[in-house]
This record gives sequence, structure tokens and C-alpha cells, in this order.
Amino acid sequence: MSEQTTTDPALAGASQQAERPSAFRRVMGGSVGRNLGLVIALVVLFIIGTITAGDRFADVNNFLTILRLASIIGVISIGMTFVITAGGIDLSVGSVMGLASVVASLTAVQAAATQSSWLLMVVVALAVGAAAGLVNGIVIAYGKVVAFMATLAMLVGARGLAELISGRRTQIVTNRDFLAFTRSDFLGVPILIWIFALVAVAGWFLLNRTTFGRRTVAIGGNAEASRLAGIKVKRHLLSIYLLAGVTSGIAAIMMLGRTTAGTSTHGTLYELDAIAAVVVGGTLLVGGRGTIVGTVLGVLIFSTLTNVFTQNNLDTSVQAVTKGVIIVIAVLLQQRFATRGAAARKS
Amino acid sequence: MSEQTTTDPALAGASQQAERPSAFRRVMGGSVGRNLGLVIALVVLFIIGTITAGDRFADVNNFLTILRLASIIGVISIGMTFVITAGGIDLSVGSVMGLASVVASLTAVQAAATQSSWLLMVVVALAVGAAAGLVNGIVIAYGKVVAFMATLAMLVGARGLAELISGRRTQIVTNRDFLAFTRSDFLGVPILIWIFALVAVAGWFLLNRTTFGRRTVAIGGNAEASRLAGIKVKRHLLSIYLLAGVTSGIAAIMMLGRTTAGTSTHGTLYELDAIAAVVVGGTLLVGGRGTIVGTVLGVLIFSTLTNVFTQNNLDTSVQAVTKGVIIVIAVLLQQRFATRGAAARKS
Amino acid sequence: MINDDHVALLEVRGITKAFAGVQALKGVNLTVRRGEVHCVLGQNGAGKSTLIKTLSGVHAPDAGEIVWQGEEITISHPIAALDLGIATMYQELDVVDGLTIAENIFLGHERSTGGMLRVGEANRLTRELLSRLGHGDIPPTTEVGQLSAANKQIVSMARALSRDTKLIIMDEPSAVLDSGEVKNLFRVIRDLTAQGIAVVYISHRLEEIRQIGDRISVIKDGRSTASGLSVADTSTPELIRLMTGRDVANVFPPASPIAVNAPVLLEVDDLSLRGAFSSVSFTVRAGEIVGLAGLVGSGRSEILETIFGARKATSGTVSVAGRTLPAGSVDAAVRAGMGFSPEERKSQGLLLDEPLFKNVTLSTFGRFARGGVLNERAERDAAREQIAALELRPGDPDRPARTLSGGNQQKILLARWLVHGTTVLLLDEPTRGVDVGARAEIYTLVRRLAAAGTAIVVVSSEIEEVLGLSDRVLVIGDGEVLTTTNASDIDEPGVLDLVLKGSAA
Amino acid sequence: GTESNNTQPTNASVEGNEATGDTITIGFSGPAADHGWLGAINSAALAEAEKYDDIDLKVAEGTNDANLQISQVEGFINDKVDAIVLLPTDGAALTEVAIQAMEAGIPVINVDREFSSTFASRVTILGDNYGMGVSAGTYICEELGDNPDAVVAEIAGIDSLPLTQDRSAGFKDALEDCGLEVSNRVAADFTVQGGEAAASQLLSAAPQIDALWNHDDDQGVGVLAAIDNAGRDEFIMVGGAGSKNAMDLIKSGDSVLKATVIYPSTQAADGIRLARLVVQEKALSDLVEIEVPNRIVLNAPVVTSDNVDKYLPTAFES
Ligand SMILES: Nc1ncnc2c1ncn2[C@@H]1O[C@H](COP(=O)(O)OP(=O)(O)OP(=O)(O)O)[C@@H](O)[C@H]1O
Ligand SMILES: Nc1ncnc2c1ncn2[C@@H]1O[C@H](COP(=O)(O)OP(=O)(O)OP(=O)(O)O)[C@@H](O)[C@H]1O
Ligand SMILES: [Mg+2]
Ligand SMILES: [Mg+2]
Repeated sequence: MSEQTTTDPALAGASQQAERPSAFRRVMGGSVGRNLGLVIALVVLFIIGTITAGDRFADVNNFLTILRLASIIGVISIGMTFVITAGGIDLSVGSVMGLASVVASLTAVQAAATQSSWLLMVVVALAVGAAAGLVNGIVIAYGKVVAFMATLAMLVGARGLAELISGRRTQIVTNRDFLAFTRSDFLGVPILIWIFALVAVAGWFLLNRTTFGRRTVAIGGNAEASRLAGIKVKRHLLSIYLLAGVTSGIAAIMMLGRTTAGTSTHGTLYELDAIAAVVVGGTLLVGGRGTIVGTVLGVLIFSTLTNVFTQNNLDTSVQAVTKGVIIVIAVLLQQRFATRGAAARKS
Repeated sequence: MSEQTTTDPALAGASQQAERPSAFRRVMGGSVGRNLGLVIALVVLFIIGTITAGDRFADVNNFLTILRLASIIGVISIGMTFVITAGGIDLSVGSVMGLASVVASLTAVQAAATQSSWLLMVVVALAVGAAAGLVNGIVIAYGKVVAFMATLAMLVGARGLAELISGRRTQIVTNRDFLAFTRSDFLGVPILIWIFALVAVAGWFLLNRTTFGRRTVAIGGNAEASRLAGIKVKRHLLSIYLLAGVTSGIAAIMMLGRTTAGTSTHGTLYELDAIAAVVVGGTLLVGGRGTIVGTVLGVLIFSTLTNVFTQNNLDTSVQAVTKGVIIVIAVLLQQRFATRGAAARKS
Repeated sequence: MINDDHVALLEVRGITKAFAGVQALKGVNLTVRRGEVHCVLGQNGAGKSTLIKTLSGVHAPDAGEIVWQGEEITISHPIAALDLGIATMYQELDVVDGLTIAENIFLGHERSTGGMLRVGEANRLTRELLSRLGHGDIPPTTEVGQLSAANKQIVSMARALSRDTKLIIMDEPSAVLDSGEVKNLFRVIRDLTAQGIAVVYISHRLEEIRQIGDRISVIKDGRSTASGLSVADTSTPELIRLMTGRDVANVFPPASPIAVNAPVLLEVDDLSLRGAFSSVSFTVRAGEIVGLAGLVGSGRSEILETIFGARKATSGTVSVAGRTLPAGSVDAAVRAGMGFSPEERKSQGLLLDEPLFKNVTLSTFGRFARGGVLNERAERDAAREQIAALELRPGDPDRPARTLSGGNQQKILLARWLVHGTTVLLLDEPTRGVDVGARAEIYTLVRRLAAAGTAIVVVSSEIEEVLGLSDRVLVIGDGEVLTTTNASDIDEPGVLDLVLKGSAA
Repeated sequence: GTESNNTQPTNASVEGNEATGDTITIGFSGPAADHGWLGAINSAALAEAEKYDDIDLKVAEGTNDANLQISQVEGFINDKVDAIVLLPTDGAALTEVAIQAMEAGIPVINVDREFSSTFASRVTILGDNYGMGVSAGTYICEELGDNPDAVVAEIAGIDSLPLTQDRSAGFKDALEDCGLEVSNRVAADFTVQGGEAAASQLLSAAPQIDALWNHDDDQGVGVLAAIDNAGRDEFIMVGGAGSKNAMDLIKSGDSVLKATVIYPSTQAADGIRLARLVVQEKALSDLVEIEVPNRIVLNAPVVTSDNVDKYLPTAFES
């Protein structure tokens, strides 16, 4: 019943003050808070691993094994993070990696590399990855084919091409220098892990500290607004798929080193592993938000999980069922912690 | 087309006349026009098939072969059309089909079916599909786990469960009545094709002529607006994943009939085939627009393609490369014809 | 008008609502009687939309009571509100683009038998509803995605009417409408109130309140500062003081004379876009403001978008400072010094989940970078400067754009081009949804920019605004330039005359 | 080894080998059990390990990713298992890590798919893929030998596997010897559904067939379903691998399946046994040789209705 007429201008200033976030909230709202769910998941996995498998699990060599396993899919996932952040998807990463491994380990390439430098194999792998990424980018950005389909086509096509080129044979890497490099250690840590770390750090910097990253987030958030703000959306999309292709090329080099063989079957289903790691990490599948730290944590969670399973001698089928449940839990954890503080926007 | 503001009631009628689309435009703007690109693609494939393989291709039995091949993935694709139209995705369709085929062909189930009725196997397959769909729906709609991850988890989990239950054995279907039904003909056309036709027609009706369909499109187009309009969005999403689960169950029954065996490997990679068919068909991957006719055409294009390849005894790798190119062309064709007339909104 | 003073239709007491970090409502009271038009006023971000969302079941209030026809209730879901008879037209267009008009209108309460749609009936009813709204000419089977913002608003309106309602809440329905449409809207509202239906009406255009409102409630910073004032007894300056806590002169700043030798910065020559407009030619000199007046759907937005290169012209050229721009290239336009604030800020302008400052620097972040490496501190500083200049609220540069009120979101777009420092600025509906205070600020700002030598083109559906702000006016009708004249040589009826004659011809 | 007589070759007897020795840990890793034969390989290996009280078997998740399998073997090396039985997804790709294991003093038993270096394994036990093709081809030649125009079709397994190529090469070579060639060839994926899909397309492409070789009996379930569905029976079909299901059909004689070529699914089980012998320093009981041999290649016999009873007990339930 109260219909008072009240005017109090004094309140206007006060409310502004109250709205500045506290230091604690700022930290929690930052990358730590966003990734807290993942860190918890990882810690829980480590605890489970240590309890169930004891010293065998909590051992430096075992950690290196986990990291080595993570490194190849990790590099691919960094590229995938950019693609997904920009609102796209790349299903071809695994098969492009296979193709690059095949081309780089061709007898002719290896012969040329022996005569010149092992770096030739590196260059070839990167070039193949870049070329495939370029094709993806052109078809998606300029041909306007939806990314899912364009890269699905590339997935099928690149695998076929790899089979044609290799004659479906596994090509053995014989170049000593190449193997010496890719299988070497640095400060007691395998070079593959260093490469992953390097790519992750570079990716983090690129995404968070450069105009390239800003454009990526902007396009994923609202492509039309970005275009109207003067961003060259098509060219940027092209360069993002190119980037993903290059990470596939890097992964191919790592795979060649790790398996000493190039084959068209390398990288089968890596696209799903990479997407899973990226999304579990907290990058939005619809684009507009991406986190490299989250992706790295996502990759580590999956490879630690595999390791814990193996340590405990779990039946493959039981593993699969458990993995299904754990994926859901990980996503839930990640989502709960990421939105906490950002509150429920919708009731 | 300008919407003039006329408060003059006399003018209102006149302009109504003018804006009524001509019969031709109505047809072209309708499902025929939208699917013209696909029809052209299919016709071209038929021409190529007839030229390269002659009578062997253009033969009723061969067409039935194509349709039989299309029927199982077709049923799954109808369910997938609903999911994608509603803005979701279901990666688990193939492995749920595998799980349903395994459970329905368990020795115990078959024994019970022999004592009662072969329909028991049908009921079991449908129930398993529905249950898996229900779990997907709950996790996605109420757990708010992004659909890609939730159904990826189900993909992994259901496959593992199927392996556990079957002990990784291929279970042969021995129930005579079940086989007699699933392998029977009606009017000279195999029952599997009838089932596909039935599911497609029902799906078309459901999507285009019922409130369920309207709400599916609305939720995919704008979930928030749908909620504001009083739609129970969560419940509807749940029922859509349930529907997809049921189509996987139907597909499992068909698969059991077609292969006379239930195994955990049934349906491997069917999710990609189904998504490809749906998207090539013109359903928007972001939701809000779905077409059953397009999906059916998409499925037919892929199975005809496989058939033409086989008729010409093409090498698997060449097939893969060609398929990659054809996917891109099909999507391009579909997009061009679908947007024609809707004019270029953006440069 | 039915008056039932004893039992109010709706009574809201002490509603509070907090979002993360913002207390949006701190205690709001509202009493709505049957058959009245109750206006809710407040600055951008005052909490008007939040208030109505607690009434329509979108947000659950943290505290307070809602009494509906004498009974205390809770509204937990939009369905509950609809069932009570509360229909809402939201500020953000809440239609589904992929569905037809009829399907949108009956979404959630489809005409059906056993789940099967009765399409014919829905279309017929839709045609009736549209006719009632004065738009019988729009086919009910048109896809809503094809409609202009104004027509989408009509669909929203028809949807509210399609239900059996006792109260219709309209959150800034007139923001996207032109004067003809607004008149039409008022006719419908009077129709409704005559049937005893109450209307809660939100608008930033105070003259509309005078025309249609019965009583007024004012919200300031999430608190009621006035409830149930009678429109007739409250003066406009008093309302403004209740809203803003200060006095605002609601007049257009005087135009400063343009130097005779001012260079032509923008030259549009014979520009056409098939299906939208043809043969548009005009020039804008440094310091000049050119306005495009016309009815909704006349193609003004398309003209701006085509000048900016967001659409590719079918023929004609656009030159900035004498250099012809390539057709259909936004980034060439931006590089040449052009800026564009689009009409639909959400879909065309903002990164809703990104912090405010990144939205402000969206077209300039490269400038704050060295060797591709961003300097967020500099960006934040630049944004903060504009936030202060435009009185953007809340002013935290790290707050996501989504959490700002509509009017403040509009200011972000202006801030973007202010940071950019354009020589040619295209503004499409720059004051849509902006409150009186901010509106005056924006006018001053636009004038100041012009005085500093910027060439400005303004599109607004408020003819008064176009005339008041511009030096020169182009009257557009049906994609053609009907007249070009000095703003001082024409008045609002004159423009409407021209336009109606033009479209009748 | 605690056996005092381990240098006495003549004492290597079945009983001696069966006697419980020191408990040893064996790591086993194979490809994903995504089709019947590989499933049988796995279960046979597990069952074999169960039989021995002195074997502690660690099974790694089956995978088709060389990267993951390498890390599993690395895990075994970290854990210092006593032996590794490895069925590699790709022989060449697992060679290096196998060498690492060998260098760490862990004997590696290579099953089915061969490493690219002889230093990578202590024992290699293989089925004979090329031999399989030859057996199938030879059998078909015998059956159709007098008809030079006969249409021979082939349904291969996963085309990108070297073993598939070896089988096809053997088949082609054997057919050539009697003047025949493969006129229609499709590849499936070792699964029932793949077999069915490939076969139905093949049957439609080849209206008249005289003989058909299907590489794998598990995918054969689907192939037979397709044949049945198409109502075709004008040809003879030969299977591969030797599932119980296939042998039952051969025995009953009322389907087109007349023969199958065995590709033992007990290789990994053999591998487990061999690993135990190697670690416990025992010898193969029927050899005079005092150590387990380096390389064992299994035979690929043809099973027909004449000899099916002999092979049925070794058939795998797919
Ligand atoms: N979902 C949300 N999350 C966080 N804060 C919000 C959210 N929605 C609104 N707010 C905040 O609540 C306050 C009130 O916003 P509201 O939209 O109700 O204002 P309004 O009065 O409708 O303004 P306008 O006239 O600009 O539409 C603002 O400070 C706004 O930033
Ligand atoms: N995306 C679109 N697709 C199809 N037609 C459109 C689209 N956008 C606008 N139109 C049509 O183009 C014409 C001009 O619309 P536009 O919005 O540019 O007019 P306007 O004069 O700017 O009016 P408003 O004040 O509504 O912005 C209208 O008839 C409208 O229906
Ligand atoms: Mg508002
Ligand atoms: Mg406009």
C-alpha cells in the first residue's frame, strides 16, 4: 500500500565503491579459480594413483612416462584450443598428423635429409601440416563450409592420401640425427616434454598477450561484431586453421621420434582426445573463451587417468565405463568452479 | 520487399495480395528448393554410376542394396536430426546401438524370447536405447554438461559396457522368428527399408507438424526465448535425447537382423556418418533449422557413393580422398542452393 | 477505464535482487491497478528490466513480496507468470529467428490437437492479431529472421496479445519503432486498457509517458524513489530529478557553424544495393552532421552498412577524404578512418562475455600493442577515460558487457569509436534505449566531435532527434532519397508528409 | 632360475615345465580388442596366465595408438616386470621401446606383428599371414582349377594393416599359379557390420562369383548374413582365422562356407607361456635345444569338412 515518494541522491556514489572486486575475488576469478576444479581432479587422480599403485605410481620415471604420453596429444590440443576458441572445430588434426608423418618419413625425404640435414624432415612435416591447415582455412573462411564438415572431409581425405603415399606401409625412420634429437634428454627431461612445454607457453602467450589471441577470442565471441570493428575475420580464421595444421606438423615430428616410424594410422581418433582435453579444460565449445592452462590440465588428466588404470591392471572394458563417468565428473567439476562467483545468470 | 507502414486498412489487403508468393516461388522456397543442391548431387552420382558401372548399377536389386545399406544409418540420422536441430549433438548413437544389439542378443534374452515371443528382443533393444538416451538427456539438460562431452562419455562408456556384457564375443542371433521378420520382404522391398521409410515419415511428421517439432526448432534457434515463451526447455531436451536413444535401439534391431549377430563393435563411427548425413542434408549444426528430407537425401548420397565406389572396384585410399572432396562439394552445393533467394545478407 | 482502488491487480513490496557483485534491486515497490498504464522510469541500469524479470518468472527475487489480485505468490518460472496472466515483451528481442511469425506467436501454447499443429488456424489468428496491430499486410508465414527489428517488436507484441492476459509488461517497446509505429502502439494500448488489461510501460522517451501513461513509478539505483505518481500532476523536470538526482536540460546543443573551407570527408556517390536502396548520393564535410530520416524499414540501416562496407554495394562509390574505398571491405573503411556504431548492439556490436574495456578497444587494441604484444594496462586506461566521459555505469572496466544495462551497452559502442578517433562516424540509432541524462550527454558528445572536425552521419527513428542533431537531413523513403535539406528548413510533420507521400506514390 | 637342472636339456619335460617356479610378473599389451579375433587373443592370454600360479599378469589397456602403447611399455619398464608380451599395433612403431626394454634386461615376446629389428625381442611368435593367403588361394585353385574364367572375389580386413597386405599378396600369388586372379576386392574392418556392408556392396557389384575369400571369420558373420540376404549360393567361400562359429558351419555343410584358413588366436597365450619359460630359464619340452627358440612361425592350415573335427577344439569363440 505504500506509495511514498522518496528521493535520495546520496546513494549514487556509495554503490560504485562497493562494486570493486576484492583481491581474493580477483585471484579466484582469474585463471586459478577457473581451473580449480581441474586441479582438484588432477590431485584426486594423483592421490588415487599413489594409494592404489604406491611407489610405482609416485615415481619420477612414471611421471615422465605420463608426460611423454601427454606431450604429443598436448601439442595438438594447443592448436585445437585456438580453433575452438575462435568458434570453430578441427576434426582433421589426427589424420593430418598421420599424413605429415608419412611424407616426412618417405624414403626420398629421408635420403635428402641424410645428405643435407635432419632438419629437412622437420621442415617437411611442418610444411605438410601447414598446407593441410591452409586448405581447411580456405574452405572454411572463404568457401564458407561449416568447419565440422570441412575438417571431416580433410580427416577422411588426408588419411586416404597418407595411405596412397605410403602404400600403406609403415616407413621406418633411419636418419640418425633426427632420432638423436627427438629422443634426446635435456636436464634429465625428454625433449618431447620440452617441446610440449614450449608450445604450451608459446600458445598461452599468443592467446593471452597478443593481438592474435585477442582477435581469436573476439571472433569466437561475436564474429559479426568483430568484422564491424574492422577485424579481418576471414584472414584470421585462415591463420587459425593454419596454426592448427602446424601443431599437427609438430606432433608428427614428435610421433616420428617416439615411434621411429611414419604411418597413415598415426593419430587415429586424436581429434576426439584433443577436443575432449580442450573442453574439459574449460574452453567453450561455442567459442569466445579459451584457456591454454585448462587445456594442459585437461591433457594431463586424461594421460594420468590412463596411467592409473594401467598401474591398477584394470580390465579394458571397465576402464572404458569408468572413463565415461570420469569425463562427466570432470566437466561438471570444471563447470561448477568456473561459474562459481560468476553466479547463476539464469535461474 | 518493403514493409510499409500503412494505417490505411484499404491498403492492407492490397499489399497482402502482392506479397503472396507465386506458386513457383513457393515450391522453390519450400523443401524442394532447399534440397535442390542435394537432389542434383544425387542425380549426378546416379549418372556417374550408370556410366561407369552400367547395368550392374542401374538395377533394381542394386538400388535395394543401396537402400538397405542406407537404412540403418538412416534411422540413426533421423534421431540425430532432432538432436542437432535442437542445438545439441549426440556422439553416442553408434555405441548405444552396439550396446542395445549386445543386450538384445544375450543368450538369456534370446532364450526368453524363444519361450515367449521374438518381440521381446525388440522391446529389450528399444529399452536399452531409451535408457541410454535418458541418461544422456539427464546429464545434458539437468546436469548442464555440454552435449559434446556428455555423449562422448556415453560413447566410451556404452562401448565398454557392451564389451563387458558380451565378454567381447560376437553373439549369434538364433531366434528364428526374429530373423524371419527382420529379413522378410514386403511388396518386394526388404522390411529394413520399410522401417527406414516409416521412421523417416514419422520423423518428418513429428518435426514439421507437431508441437514437439516446433519446440525442437525453437529451442535450437533460441533456447532462452523458448524458455521465456513458457516451454519446459529441460524436459524437452531430455525427450530429444531419449528419442535419439530410441532410434539407436531401432537401428540395433535392424542391425541384428541384417548381420544376424550382436556385438560391441556394431555402430563404430556411426556418429560421424550420421552427423555428416544430417549436416550435408542442410540441418544447421548450430541448431534452429532441421530437415528430415535433407537428412534422407544426405544418407542416400553417402550410401550411393559407397556403392558407386565398390561397383568400380576403387582402391580404399582413393575412395577416401574422393570422399573428402565430395563432402566439401556436397556441403557447398547444399549451402548455395539453400541460401539462394534468401539473398546475400553479408557481403 | 475501470478503477478498482481497493484491490490492486499487482503489488510489489521491497523486492531485492543481487547478481554477482551487483545489487540490481535494493527495495522496489510497485502497485499496478486494473486497466491502467503504469510507467516505470529510471536511468540506464536503474533496475527496470530486472524488476520486470522478477515479475515474469525469469529471475527469482532475493527478498520482497509479490501480491497478485490480493494474494501473495511466488513466480518461479515463465510458465507461472503466463498462467497468471502476465505477458511480457522483453527489452532484448526474444523471438526465434528460424520460426515463422505465427509459430513465434503461438510458441509454448501452440494451436494443436493431440500434439498435432493446426497450422491454418494459427495463421488465421496471427493474421487477425497482426491486423489488430495495424500490420495485416505481413504474411503470418514469414520467417521472423527476415524481419526488421521493428517488425520483430510487432511480433513480440502480437505474442503478448495472443494470450489471455491481465497484465502486459512492455520493456522499451518503442525503442525500435518510428513515430507512426508508436502511435499505432498507443492505439493498441488504449484498446487493451479499455478492456481492463493493465500495462506496465517502460520507456526513456518522456513525451511518450505524457501521452499514454496514467501513473508513474521511478527507480533509481535499484530503489524506488517514487511510486504511483499521477502523470498529470508531475512535471517533467521533477521526473528527471527523481530519476537522476539532478537537473538535465533536455535540449539539443547548438550547432556550431561549419567552416566554409571545411573539406569534404565523406562522399557517397550514386550508391545502390539491390533490393534495399538505390542511387544515394551525398557528401559530409568536416564538422558536419548529416541525418537520415525516414520510417522503419526504409533502408537507412542498409545505407549506413553499405557505406561502411559491411554490405557490398551493387553500384556506386564511397570516398573518404577524396580516396575511393573498395566496395564491401570493412577493414579498408576502418583504416580510412571510418567508424560505425550498428543498430543491433548485441548481435552486431558486443562481445557480451568479454570485459567492458576489451569491448571498448575492439577496433583499436592493435594500437596499444607493440610487435603484436598487447598492453592491457594502456587499453584499460583508454577505456576508463571514455567510461568516465560517457558516465558508463557500472564503471568497472573488467565487468563483462553482458551484465550492463541496455543503455550502457549502447555507450560502449560509442566509446569504441571515440577511442578510435574516427574522421567519419556513422551512427545507427545512437540513443536507442538510452536514458534522458545519457541522451543529453550523447548529443553533446556528438556535437563536440563534429566541432572537432569529424564528419558524422546519424540515423534515428526519432525524427525530432534527427532534426535536432543534424545540420543537414536526407529524408529516405523506400530506399530512395526523397529530399535533402537543411535541418532548420523542415519540421517533423514535414518529414512525415514527405515520407507518406513517397511511399504512397 | 632356481631349477638346478636348467642346463640339462634332456630334462626339459612337460611336467618339469608345468611345475610351479618363482612367481614372475609379465606385462601384456595388445591392440584394442575391437574385433573378435583380437578379443579371443586377449581372453586366451588371460586364461593362460590364470592357469599358472607363478604368473602375475599385468594387462594394459588395449589401444590402436602407438603413442599410448609405447607409454604402456615404458610403464612396464619402470615397474621392472620380468617379461613383456607385446602384440604391437604397429611392429615398426613399437620397435624402439621394445629395444629399450630388452636393454633394461626385460625379455620381450613379440606376438603376431613383427618388429623391425631383431634386437627388439627375445622370442617372436607369428601367424603366417602370407601363408594364409597362399593356403586360401591354393584351396580355391584346387576347387576351381579347371575353370580359367572363374570369378574370384576377396573381402579383406583393414586395408592399412601390413598383415592384410601380406594376406592379399599370398592369395594373389597362389591364384596366379593356377592362372586365376582376383576380379573383385573390397576391404572391411574386421567387424561384423563392416563385413556385412562390404559384402552386400560386393555381391551387388559382382553378379556371378565362383569363389570368395574372406580374410576374417568374425567379419564373416556379417559377410554370410549379406550372402544369405542376397540369396546367393553359386560360389564357395573360404574364411580366415578359424572361429568356432565358422567351423560349425563348415561341419554342417549347409552354407557357402566350405573352408577356413587358421590364423591361431592362441598366439598371445603362447607368448605368455614362452615368457614364463624364458624368465624361468626353461626350455621347450619337445626340443633338444636348451633354450626357447628366437622365432616361431605358426602354420596356416586349411580347415574343411574333412578335418574340421580335429581343429574344432582350438577354435575361438568370437
Ligand atoms: N545477468 C546479470 N548479471 C549481472 N548483473 C546484471 C545482470 N542483469 C542486469 N545486471 C545489472 O543490474 C542492474 C540493473 O539492470 P537492468 O537491466 O535492470 O537496468 P534497466 O533499468 O533495465 O536499464 P536500461 O534502461 O538500460 O535497460 C545493472 O547494474 C546491470 O548491470
Ligand atoms: N537480414 C535481413 N534479411 C532480409 N531482409 C532484411 C534484413 N534486414 C533488413 N531487411 C529488410 O530491409 C528493409 C530495410 O530495413 P532496415 O532495417 O535497414 O531499415 P531502416 O530504415 O534502417 O529501419 P530500422 O529503423 O528498422 O533500422 C526492411 O524491409 C527489412 O525488412
Ligand atoms: Mg532495461
Ligand atoms: Mg535501421
